[in-house]
Amino acid sequence: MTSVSAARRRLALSRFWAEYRQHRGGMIGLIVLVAAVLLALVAPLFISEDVTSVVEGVGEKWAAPSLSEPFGTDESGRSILLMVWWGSRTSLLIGFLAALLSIVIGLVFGVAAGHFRGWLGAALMRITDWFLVLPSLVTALVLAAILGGSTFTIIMAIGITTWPSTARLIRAQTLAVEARPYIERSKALGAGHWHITTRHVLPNVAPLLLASTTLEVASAIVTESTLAFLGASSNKTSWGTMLRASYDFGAATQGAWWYILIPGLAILVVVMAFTLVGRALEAVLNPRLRRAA
Amino acid sequence: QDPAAGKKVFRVGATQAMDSMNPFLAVRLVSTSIHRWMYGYLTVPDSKTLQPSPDLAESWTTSEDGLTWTFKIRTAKWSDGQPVTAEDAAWTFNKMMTDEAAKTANGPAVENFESVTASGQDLTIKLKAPQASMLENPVPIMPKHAWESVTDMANYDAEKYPTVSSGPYIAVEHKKDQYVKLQANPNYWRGKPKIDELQVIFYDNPQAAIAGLKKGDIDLLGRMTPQEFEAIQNDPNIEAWNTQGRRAAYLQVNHGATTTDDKAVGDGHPALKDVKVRQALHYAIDKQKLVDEVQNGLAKPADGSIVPPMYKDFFWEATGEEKVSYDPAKANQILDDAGYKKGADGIRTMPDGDRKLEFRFTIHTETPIEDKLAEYLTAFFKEVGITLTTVKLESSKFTEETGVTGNFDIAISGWSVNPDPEEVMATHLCSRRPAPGGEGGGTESFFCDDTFEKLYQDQLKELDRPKRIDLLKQMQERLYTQAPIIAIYYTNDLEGYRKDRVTSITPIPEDKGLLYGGSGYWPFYTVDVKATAAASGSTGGGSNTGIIAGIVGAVVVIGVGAFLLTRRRKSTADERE
Amino acid sequence: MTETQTAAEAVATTRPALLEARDLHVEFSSRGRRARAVDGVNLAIGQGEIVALVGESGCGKTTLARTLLGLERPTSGEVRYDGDPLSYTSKALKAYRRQVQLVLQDPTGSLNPRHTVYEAVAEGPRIHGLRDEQDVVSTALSHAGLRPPDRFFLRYPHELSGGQRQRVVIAGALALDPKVLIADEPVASLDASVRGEILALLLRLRAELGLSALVVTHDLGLAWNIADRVAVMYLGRIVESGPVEQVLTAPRHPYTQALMSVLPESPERVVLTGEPPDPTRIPGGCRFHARCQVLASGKAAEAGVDGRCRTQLLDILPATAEAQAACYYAETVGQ
Amino acid sequence: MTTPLEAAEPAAVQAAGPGDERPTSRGTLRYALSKGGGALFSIAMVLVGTFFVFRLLPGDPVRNLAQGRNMTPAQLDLERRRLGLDKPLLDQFIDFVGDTLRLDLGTSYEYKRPVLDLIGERIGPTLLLAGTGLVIAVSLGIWQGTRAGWRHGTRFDRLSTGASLLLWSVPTFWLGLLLMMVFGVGIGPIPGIFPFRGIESVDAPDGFAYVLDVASHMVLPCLTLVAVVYAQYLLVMRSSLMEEVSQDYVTVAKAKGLRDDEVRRRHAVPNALLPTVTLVFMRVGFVVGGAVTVETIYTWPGLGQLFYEAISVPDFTLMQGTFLLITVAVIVMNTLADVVYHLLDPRVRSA
Amino acid sequence: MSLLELDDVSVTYRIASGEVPAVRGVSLSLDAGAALGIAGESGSGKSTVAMALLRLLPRDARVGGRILLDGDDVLAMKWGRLRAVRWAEASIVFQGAQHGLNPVRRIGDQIAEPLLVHDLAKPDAARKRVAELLEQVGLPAWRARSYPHELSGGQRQRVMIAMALACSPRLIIADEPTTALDVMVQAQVLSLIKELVAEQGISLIMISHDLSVLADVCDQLAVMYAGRVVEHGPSGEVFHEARHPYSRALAAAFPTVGDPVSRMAPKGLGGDPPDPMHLPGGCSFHPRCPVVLDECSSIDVELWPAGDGRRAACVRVRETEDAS
Ligand SMILES: Nc1ncnc2c1ncn2[C@@H]1O[C@H](COP(=O)(O)OP(=O)(O)OP(=O)(O)O)[C@@H](O)[C@H]1O
Ligand SMILES: Nc1ncnc2c1ncn2[C@@H]1O[C@H](COP(=O)(O)OP(=O)(O)OP(=O)(O)O)[C@@H](O)[C@H]1O
Ligand SMILES: [Mg+2]
Ligand SMILES: [Mg+2]
Repeated sequence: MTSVSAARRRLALSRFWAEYRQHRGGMIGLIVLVAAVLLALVAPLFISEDVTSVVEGVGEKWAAPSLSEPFGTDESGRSILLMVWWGSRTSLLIGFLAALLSIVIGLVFGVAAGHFRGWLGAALMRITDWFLVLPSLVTALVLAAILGGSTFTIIMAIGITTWPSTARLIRAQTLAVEARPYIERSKALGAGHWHITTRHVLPNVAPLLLASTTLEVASAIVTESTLAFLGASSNKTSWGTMLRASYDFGAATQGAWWYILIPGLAILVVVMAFTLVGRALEAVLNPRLRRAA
Repeated sequence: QDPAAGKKVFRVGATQAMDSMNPFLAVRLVSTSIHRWMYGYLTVPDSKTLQPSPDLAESWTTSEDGLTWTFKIRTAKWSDGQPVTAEDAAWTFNKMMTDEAAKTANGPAVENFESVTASGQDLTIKLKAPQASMLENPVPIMPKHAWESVTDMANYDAEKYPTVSSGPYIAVEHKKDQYVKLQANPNYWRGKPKIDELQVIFYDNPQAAIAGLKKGDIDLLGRMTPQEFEAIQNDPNIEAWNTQGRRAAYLQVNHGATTTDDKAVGDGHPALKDVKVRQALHYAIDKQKLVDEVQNGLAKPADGSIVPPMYKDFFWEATGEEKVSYDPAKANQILDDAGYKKGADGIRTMPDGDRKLEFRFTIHTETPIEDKLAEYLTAFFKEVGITLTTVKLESSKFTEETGVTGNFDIAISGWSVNPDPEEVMATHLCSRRPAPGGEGGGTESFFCDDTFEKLYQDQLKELDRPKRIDLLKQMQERLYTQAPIIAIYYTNDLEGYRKDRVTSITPIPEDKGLLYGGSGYWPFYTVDVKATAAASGSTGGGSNTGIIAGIVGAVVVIGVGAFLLTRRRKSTADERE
Repeated sequence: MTETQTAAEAVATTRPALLEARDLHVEFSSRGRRARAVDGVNLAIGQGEIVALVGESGCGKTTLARTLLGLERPTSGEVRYDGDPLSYTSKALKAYRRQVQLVLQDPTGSLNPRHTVYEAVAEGPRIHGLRDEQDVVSTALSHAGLRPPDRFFLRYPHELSGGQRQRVVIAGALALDPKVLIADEPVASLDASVRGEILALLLRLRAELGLSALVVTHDLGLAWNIADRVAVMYLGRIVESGPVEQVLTAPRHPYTQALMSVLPESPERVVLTGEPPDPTRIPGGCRFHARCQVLASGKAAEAGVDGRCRTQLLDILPATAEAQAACYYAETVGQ
Repeated sequence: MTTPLEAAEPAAVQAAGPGDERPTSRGTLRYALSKGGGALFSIAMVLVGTFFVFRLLPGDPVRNLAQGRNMTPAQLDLERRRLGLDKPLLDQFIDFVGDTLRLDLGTSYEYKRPVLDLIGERIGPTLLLAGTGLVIAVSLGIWQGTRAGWRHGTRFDRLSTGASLLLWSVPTFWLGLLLMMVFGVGIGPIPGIFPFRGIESVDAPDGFAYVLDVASHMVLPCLTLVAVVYAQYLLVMRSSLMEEVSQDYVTVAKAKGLRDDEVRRRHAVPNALLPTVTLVFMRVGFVVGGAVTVETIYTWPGLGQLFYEAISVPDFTLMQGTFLLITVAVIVMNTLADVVYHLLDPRVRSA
Repeated sequence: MSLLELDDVSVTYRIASGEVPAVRGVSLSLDAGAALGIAGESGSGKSTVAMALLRLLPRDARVGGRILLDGDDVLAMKWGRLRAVRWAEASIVFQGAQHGLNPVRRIGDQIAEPLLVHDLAKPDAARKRVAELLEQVGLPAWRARSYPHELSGGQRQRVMIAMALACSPRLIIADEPTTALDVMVQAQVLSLIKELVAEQGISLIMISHDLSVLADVCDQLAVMYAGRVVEHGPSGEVFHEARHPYSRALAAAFPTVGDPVSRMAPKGLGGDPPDPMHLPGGCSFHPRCPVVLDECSSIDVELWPAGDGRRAACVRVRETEDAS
């Protein structure tokens, strides 16, 4: 019977896929996203951290894009192409981890706030609301400034400032699920909190969570770059720190447009891809939106 | 209608804004510079030799024991017409000696003062101990009559215009974080400057400042990084000004940090206590490469110590045997001989144990150049079997760890040296080490060396300049050989100004000297610029672009309106379900 | 109360009450006011008995049903099962819920759209850790009329018709082998054509498994279709109860009479006026007096009970099987 | 860009706000009071949070204050006493709260001036920039969102949604830099006509010309801010309107014989606007974030720049003061938005 | 001539996974002042027919056939004309009163809106008319200032009816006006509708799945199954002696209280409702039909005459009629 249910699951998946495929933006985004993640993953097979090392940078400084150096070089003669490639690892890593953190906190708070009525839920909601109104970039900046700008703190700062919106989303969804009669039925069958949250609520919020995660990753990547640009990050090479460097070393006044444009475009393309995928997922998975669309 | 028409206006860009117009409080470089242009000091560095020369103090005498100094204050006028007297100077110093808040900016300058008195134009300063650098006093003399009434110095912002000044310029307007406008002081004792107005315009964003210079929004910009300098180097309208600078960059090595009671503090690597290791490190650094790659060639590799070559008198350079030049083989040799054996992984270990030679290199956050430096040093040290990992600290933390708690191995450091090197030398005295309670004294190296101490004490008392110079050079030599610090290069002073606007400007020192980055007001006193033509040039640009922007705005509004109208009409026409 | 007892009634009275509500009160605070949703109810369901609970919207039917299931805690009074008062520790509740099961109005909503039929039916056995899950599920499904059961195992709710879904819900309840089924408007959201099928199923379950049931509804036709006894509820209280034949053919309480009269086939229509009942504002006297057509027409005054109707609180009806009505007028005129 | 999620999230979920279980259950005054109480609680939490977070600071506050200058132990002690740092933590906290309530936000390490004064000087330009930006962004976003949502799937919809998604994905600072390069400095044939430093020229003229001067300085920063912010308003309005369009009352309105644009103007848009506008104001925090970046790039003498300076020095009292102010302002705005929404929407307003 | 005539009307929804033939060739007519009831289970296409009458279907619905309102083809009308027809000549009371009212506008304004839109009254007059209308549906005039959420479900449904009456239309389409309402309220609304139709001579199309309700209010009944009308005739006859097995099942679903036949004997119809995308061949009812014949799975049924003014789509009907 398990094989049959696996087949059912496959069928559901293929149905989902068929619907997802209708979203052109989502497909484009997915292709870009998969390509970006794959490239980041395989980068160590082709290049190493050395591409970001100024000591190894042997090329001409400030070289404009050419055949040999398609994206030009930076102030130390390092290849922008290779740096963007290597930097994608940091940017994506921070994006994913920060989103993960945000999602995990958001999920726990959201589900708990939605599931437990009474003072516990109300208190959790208050906390969420409180975090929600905090201006996130400003708070992240303060946190990064106070805790220092290591990769870990940047992830923390982004995660801590972005989870409330996830929590609200999850809570709204949890409330919606818990208002469904099958929860009542489940209770009448003798189910406890754990059974209800894990068997009914979680599977129901999971798809939304997926959509929300992709959007979170996108926003985390942008936030990381902004923090790096505002000098709150002392990370290894990421797209944000590259832009910061282009700014520090005066790429604009040097006329080195490629140094500003390429990492920025990398952010733009990847973030856009995540956003498109997230929106497409949401459109497919969120019946409310599906009805409207 | 253009208020600037026909006037000679000189606009200086600054990438820092004024922290305070009150000289007792202001510490930022831009503020002290502007105060230099506004107020008289006892002395001013000579425009040719940089030796102290008369400013408000016309002449001075010293008692035998070097403890009593008498300055004769020049007959001059404050910009409001009141005479400048010794009373003003005495008030200024006494204020600083009695009011904690007034010490904020230049407290140490009066630390050694016993008493300051005035009679007529004579100012008498009694010292607690001899002090050869007495003539380098960094305190602007403030007008007693205008400042006497200030009671709460800590919260006085001195935003009263025009200011009462005795220097070449009077501040007439200050828009916070935007600009300061200074006007030529007609009462200045050397005579009114050639220009009418001096504007200091602040940029948060150095790139914007460079763009402003290129565009002609400002006429001069100093303190550029090598990369910024490269950006203006080939601009036909800009004179790129590249001279030897005041700054020495060096590595601070934790050779066993101690407090003033000689107790060890911090967690420095034990290997660094060995002068051999420090010397080996010195041999392992390719300073020329650092200059080329990190400073884009716009610096001079350091073969001396902390006094840069710009100060010809005081500059000391190692020669012969003593000179350490890049030689990794020799570095390896020294380490091998001293018993630091390489392990299987190529990393050396301590002779008497298995602790590896793995050092931390502490730099500041947000200083891209230091990042680069760190990468090169890591590569250099790897050659001699030493691992270096970079630690980035935010500035106050940095100061604490490298100056008080001693939690570092090697740290980046640097000092902009004044014409008299006494202060920078003092940063390596025993007494500057942190007190046992953890209070810092401002040491730059935790150095505590008897020879060095003695030389310092001697030079304090030595009022004969050539002899004193010799003593100071010996101190530099000591620092060089003991290597508590390792000087790596002297950065050039990089500036640029608009050739098409500035007709003449004299650097300080006059021979290949500095402009904005220099000491004293000389370049800004001597500068001459073309008069602004009516409604032209970039000064008028504001209103021009204003009109353009206004027109653009109107067009946009009309466009949007028209678009909306047509849409409305269309939507009524093709109405659907 | 001199009528002869029907067969069913005779059985009912001799049977001991399996599930019983004793002087049950349930209150909510809503808009800062107290809503007495259930305001003193005595109700007993005997072994193998089907009781219909009818009344208009908001009168507290669902609340009563939920309280009987232990999903809501009474403010006062108690629920007794098999003679013992219900304990609200989570362990006791869990055990209790093997005995008493719930079927809701909306079968579509009662099934998690992500669970297959098998999972939906197996949920109860899994929670209670029953063995031979698959057997249990198969049996429950066939009892609920979904045969052969394994054909339905892997279907998702959206692949079933409304009637089939309600059968799955019922099967889910049966899987725990309960003694009592509480069905809250079990057919209200179903199509008219499948309604009869589900009701027939309930009757069959009683016959085959000896199941007792409380069916909550506002449809008197339904009560007529399947119930042994009917209880009419108004504003948190049961105002009339008794064997279906007796109550529905000769209603004694004016409220029951009004409910009967709005059935399409009834000759004369009594449409009650006035505000719909509000449990935060329960009037004094007889709680129905403000809308009572008997009082309004002056018949109560003729019988001389109008004063009592307006001011004097009525006693709570006891949980007996005989026909009874909480009405001064009915008392007076009926005797 | 901070949280792209918001716009994608159905507006109604958000708009219902906290306590959305039974929104109809309280009177407006009660609601406002409870909201106000909630805001006070939030502000109290901000105070507590700020106090403790800023106690996590690396290093010794007095030494930070000295900024590496040479101070004798006696001086340091004196300073410590002056700042009350020798007292126990609880007393310090009480002092901190008391001072803050008296609007004494301390003295800036860097400027040696009361933080409140510094903030006072900077608040005007920020209000000007953020206010103008917000007005433009909101009107643009709502207008385009309406058009796109009403006729979703059309080319206008695809274009504007695409453009807004693109702008949404752009890091603010990067856009600012590009705009500065292109329209400030000038690139190729494009002349750099717009000033990109500060709020006014150094030799600003008087009168109307001054207004024009400031306006011209506002063009680039405003453009940057608007470009990044308006996208989310567009998306929110779009989805909110799409939600309304599928409601039955819209069909009823059509059945009543209303013209298409009457249905839109009279029914759909006002209903969609309510949650959207509230959401817009609930998201002021986002605008504030944008303002920090934009002000930094364009040397705009506002709060954002002050905050950035405080961070980069770092000047912790200034940072703490600006952070407190910004946060409290955002909380107050949120609460106002909540209450105004409550007033405007009869659904949640109690009879 | 009849007021409304539906001639072979069909509606197909296009959705991602294909086409849904929701209505398949419905022909009906309604005389002025008459009341027609449409019954049928969920998904049988009742609402779709109602919406098609005023061309209110969403864009992805394709409508075929002719809908003549006073001889004018609604499907071919110009927009201006259609707008004039909407509400002024035919108005709709929708299924679910909760959502048919704009939640943020006062109900008075909403009732007056069609008057103003169709230029039937100046604002002052409109206000008076609103008061009148509210009175007519049994609500106090001051209720005009209320918002929808301040009213109960029954009151909202009354407002919807008042709104439908605003322009004194000749036809009112009431789509399940009483489902989701309480028994008591249901009775109130039904008697209101009955009264209005009788007094003002308005034609009525009423949709419900409860045959007994329709039989009570309407003169004529049409029973729909899977997008088709399967039985049509005078209401009393259809309800009491339905010719089509489906109609019979529908009628039996609601027992008469007191009728000993139905006591402890609920009646129902087995099988599943049809999926409009995969309709069975032949008579679409044959898989559930209790009296199915072999030919039913292949034969094309249509509405055959079934006695006096009656039609039914059942082979057995044709056979008995043929026989007689
Ligand atoms: N959780 C709750 N909080 C506050 N009030 C409640 C709650 N649940 C029910 N009520 C109120 O109690 C009263 C009885 O509600 P209940 O749901 O039991 O009625 P009902 O008879 O089942 O009505 P319906 O036929 O509409 O289902 C109602 O007025 C309702 O508003
Ligand atoms: N917008 C739509 N898009 C696609 N299919 C639709 C749409 N609206 C209705 N349908 C389908 O058309 C068929 C008829 O629907 P309709 O709403 O007319 O049924 P109904 O008889 O009114 O049912 P109910 O009693 O549930 O209101 C159904 O199968 C339904 O799924
Ligand atoms: Mg209920
Ligand atoms: Mg319908």
